[in-house]
Parts: sequence; C-alpha cells; structure tokens
Amino acid sequence: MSIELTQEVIQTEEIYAQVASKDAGAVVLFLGTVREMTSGRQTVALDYDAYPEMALAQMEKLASEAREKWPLVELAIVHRLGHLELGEISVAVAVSTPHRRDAFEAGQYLIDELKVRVPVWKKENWSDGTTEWVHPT
Amino acid sequence: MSIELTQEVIQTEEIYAQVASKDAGAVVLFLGTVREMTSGRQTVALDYDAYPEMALAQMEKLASEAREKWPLVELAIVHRLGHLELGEISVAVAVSTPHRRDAFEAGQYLIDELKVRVPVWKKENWSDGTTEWVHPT
Amino acid sequence: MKVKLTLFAGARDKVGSDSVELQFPEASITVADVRKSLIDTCPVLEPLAPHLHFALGTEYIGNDYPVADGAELVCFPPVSGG
Amino acid sequence: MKVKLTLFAGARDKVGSDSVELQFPEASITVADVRKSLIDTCPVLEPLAPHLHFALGTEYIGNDYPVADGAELVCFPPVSGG
Repeated sequence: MSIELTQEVIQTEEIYAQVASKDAGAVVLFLGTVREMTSGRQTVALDYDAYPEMALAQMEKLASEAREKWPLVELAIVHRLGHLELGEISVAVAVSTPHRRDAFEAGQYLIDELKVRVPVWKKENWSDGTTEWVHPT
Repeated sequence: MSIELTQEVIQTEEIYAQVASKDAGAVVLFLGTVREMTSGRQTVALDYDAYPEMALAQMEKLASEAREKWPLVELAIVHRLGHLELGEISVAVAVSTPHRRDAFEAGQYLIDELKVRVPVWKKENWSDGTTEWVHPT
Repeated sequence: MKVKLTLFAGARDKVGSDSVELQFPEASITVADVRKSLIDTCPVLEPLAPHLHFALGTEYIGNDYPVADGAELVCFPPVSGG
Repeated sequence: MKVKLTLFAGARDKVGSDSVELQFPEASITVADVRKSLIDTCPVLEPLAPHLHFALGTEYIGNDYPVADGAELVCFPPVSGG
C-alpha cells in the first residue's frame, strides 16, 4: 500500500507498478487533471496546499475502509501539492482486485471520499490574473 | 481516439498520453491483467487470439456508443494478442471526461461490452501442462 | 447451394481446420440452417453448438439472417477477451 | 481559558495569519463556542463560518466536542483536493 503527498510530477507508470500483482485480474487507475475551463472561466494554473499530517492520516483511513469493503490486492493514493500547470495530474488513485467490478467500485469510493474528507485545497489562478481558493459549500 | 490490437507490451504511460487533455478533469484507466489463480487452478500464461478486422470494428462501435452516452474528451482501447506471462496487461481502456462520474461509467461500459462482443479469445496454459480455450457459456 | 465458414479459437482447434465448406440442397437458408449443417458435418462441435456466433464481415448475424449462395461467413465460440 | 487555532487555505489568507489565539471566560467550552469566538475575533471569516471544519490532531471534531484549556486545534474551510 502506498499513500503519499508529493511535489513531483505524478507518473502513471509508477502508480501502476505500485498496484500490479499476479493475484489481480483488474486494475483501475483514476487520475484527476487540471482542466482549463470551469463554469465558463479559464484557469491558467492551480496551486494545491494541504494540512499534510491530517491529509495522510485521512488517506490511510480511507484505504482501510476500502480494504474492508472490497477484496483489494493493492492500493495507491498520491496527491500532488504545489503549483500545477494545465493538464497535469493532481491526484492518482489506483486499486488492483481479482475481478473488475470491485476495482471500479473501490476506485470511485476512494476518490469520492478523498474529495470530501482529505484536507487539501486548491487555489485557482484565473486567466484574468486573479486567484481564488476553492471552498465548495 | 485510439483503437488498437497489439503484439507489444502495453505501457500505461502511452495509454494515458492518448487520452490526456486540458479539457478533461478526470481520466479512468482500466487494465486487465493476467491473474495466476482462477477458481483454484493455476495459470502459467495466456495466449490471446482474435478475428482482427471484426475485433477492431466492434471496438470502434463500442467507442461510438460510449461517445453518444457520455461527454468523452478522449478514448483509447487497446487489446494485446499473442503470448502473455502472469501479471502482464491484456487490455487497456482509457477515457477522459470533464467530470469523474462520466469517466467511471464510460470506462466500465467499455470493458463490460468489450468482454461480451469483441471477438478475442484466451487460451489458458494451466500449471499441469494442459491448455484450454476459454469460451464462457 | 454452398456456404464457406471461417472458424476461430476453440471451434477451429476442435475441427482441426480454419475453414469448412457446407453444401445445402435448399435454395433459401438462414444462419439456423448453417448452424445445423455445421454440427452434422463436424459432430465434434456439438457441445459448443448452441453458443456458436456467426458473423458476416465484421457484423454479428442472428439465427434468422438469410444466407446467400456462395456466402463466406465467420463462426466462433463465445468470446473471452479482456 | 485559552485555545490556539491553526488556520489553513482561505481561512489563513483572509485572517492574514496562520494562527489565532482565543480567550474564553467560561471553564467549559465546545467547538461551537470556538467557532463563535473565532468569528467575533475575525469578522472577515463570517461568510465561511458555518462551513469551517475543526480538527484535533488528524481527526475531525464536531460542534459538540469539548475543548480543553490550552487546546491547539486546527481550523479550515471545505476541502477541494482531487
């Protein structure tokens, strides 16, 4: 199991290597990427900040929950922090399971819960030069 | 859009590159891999065969259907053929979408339908030295 | 009339050939007739018979599909890709 | 009694500091009291107030959670990772 916060570019091949196993028949890899347009406004970059100790602890907790719910062979969650350009990967969630349905369900659970529980925040750098923390209420 | 049959090792980084886009906020990558144990029997390798023209045509058809159902930014489907060792990737399905729910749904649709419609067959190489075509009925 | 079938995977291996030619006295046949004649000609395919798929070019065709004289069809067992 | 809050993201930027110290005349308080006192001390947080999360160490704590004298809590607005 690999749970990580990183300032480095996320490489899909590395994430895949962390969950690959001959005991698994299915791998689901979810990648969140920096999208240019949000509700008609143009982003030029994002900055991600975190409360790192709690973010890691909450990611570990999600991982335990997922392991109780689904027969996971391996699991990896990595969130990028710092300055991200358009198209870069902000988060990767990967699970491997014997059968594919479990991999899809567990992958979706992990990213859905990560987005509501893990203390990471993004700041939009809009194309008009303004910046804005995103705090969905 | 990339639809392919290949004799080469499937690289997750290449598949990701085919669907990465600044118009997408989410990528789901599904990988089928060669699992060692199936219902208590041990596999040492798999051989995949196909009716290539029809396999490609059916994969194109699935892609069109998925594009009608979900707002896909990019899509890639690649199936490996030939001899595969344990743990190797037999199939990769990747989709990118503005929002993640669509990516999960489209990814799952594509692999579910591929497995019932696309004329590709695997032959088990069991650890006892026997081989057997898999024809689920 | 005459119909040629190209076989794949388990069907090809059981028959020991990648194609079979079938002869029909009728002037008008369907895929159902082809399926029946194939099993008569190659009894080794009997266990797979109800599960065999037929295709014309790159499209699946059902039991009611009319088959023309000289048609070249494809026949294969349930798929197992992925 | 005294409580120290560490702030993150939009809460930190609005206040212009990564921490705030709050004083309470009461001997027994909860997170709800901390939330109220924080807004009195930093009115700029008013719009975020109902949505602010509190944590002790690495665990979320709810409005009813009792807060001890000298406690060091964490306070942040809704998360937006992923």
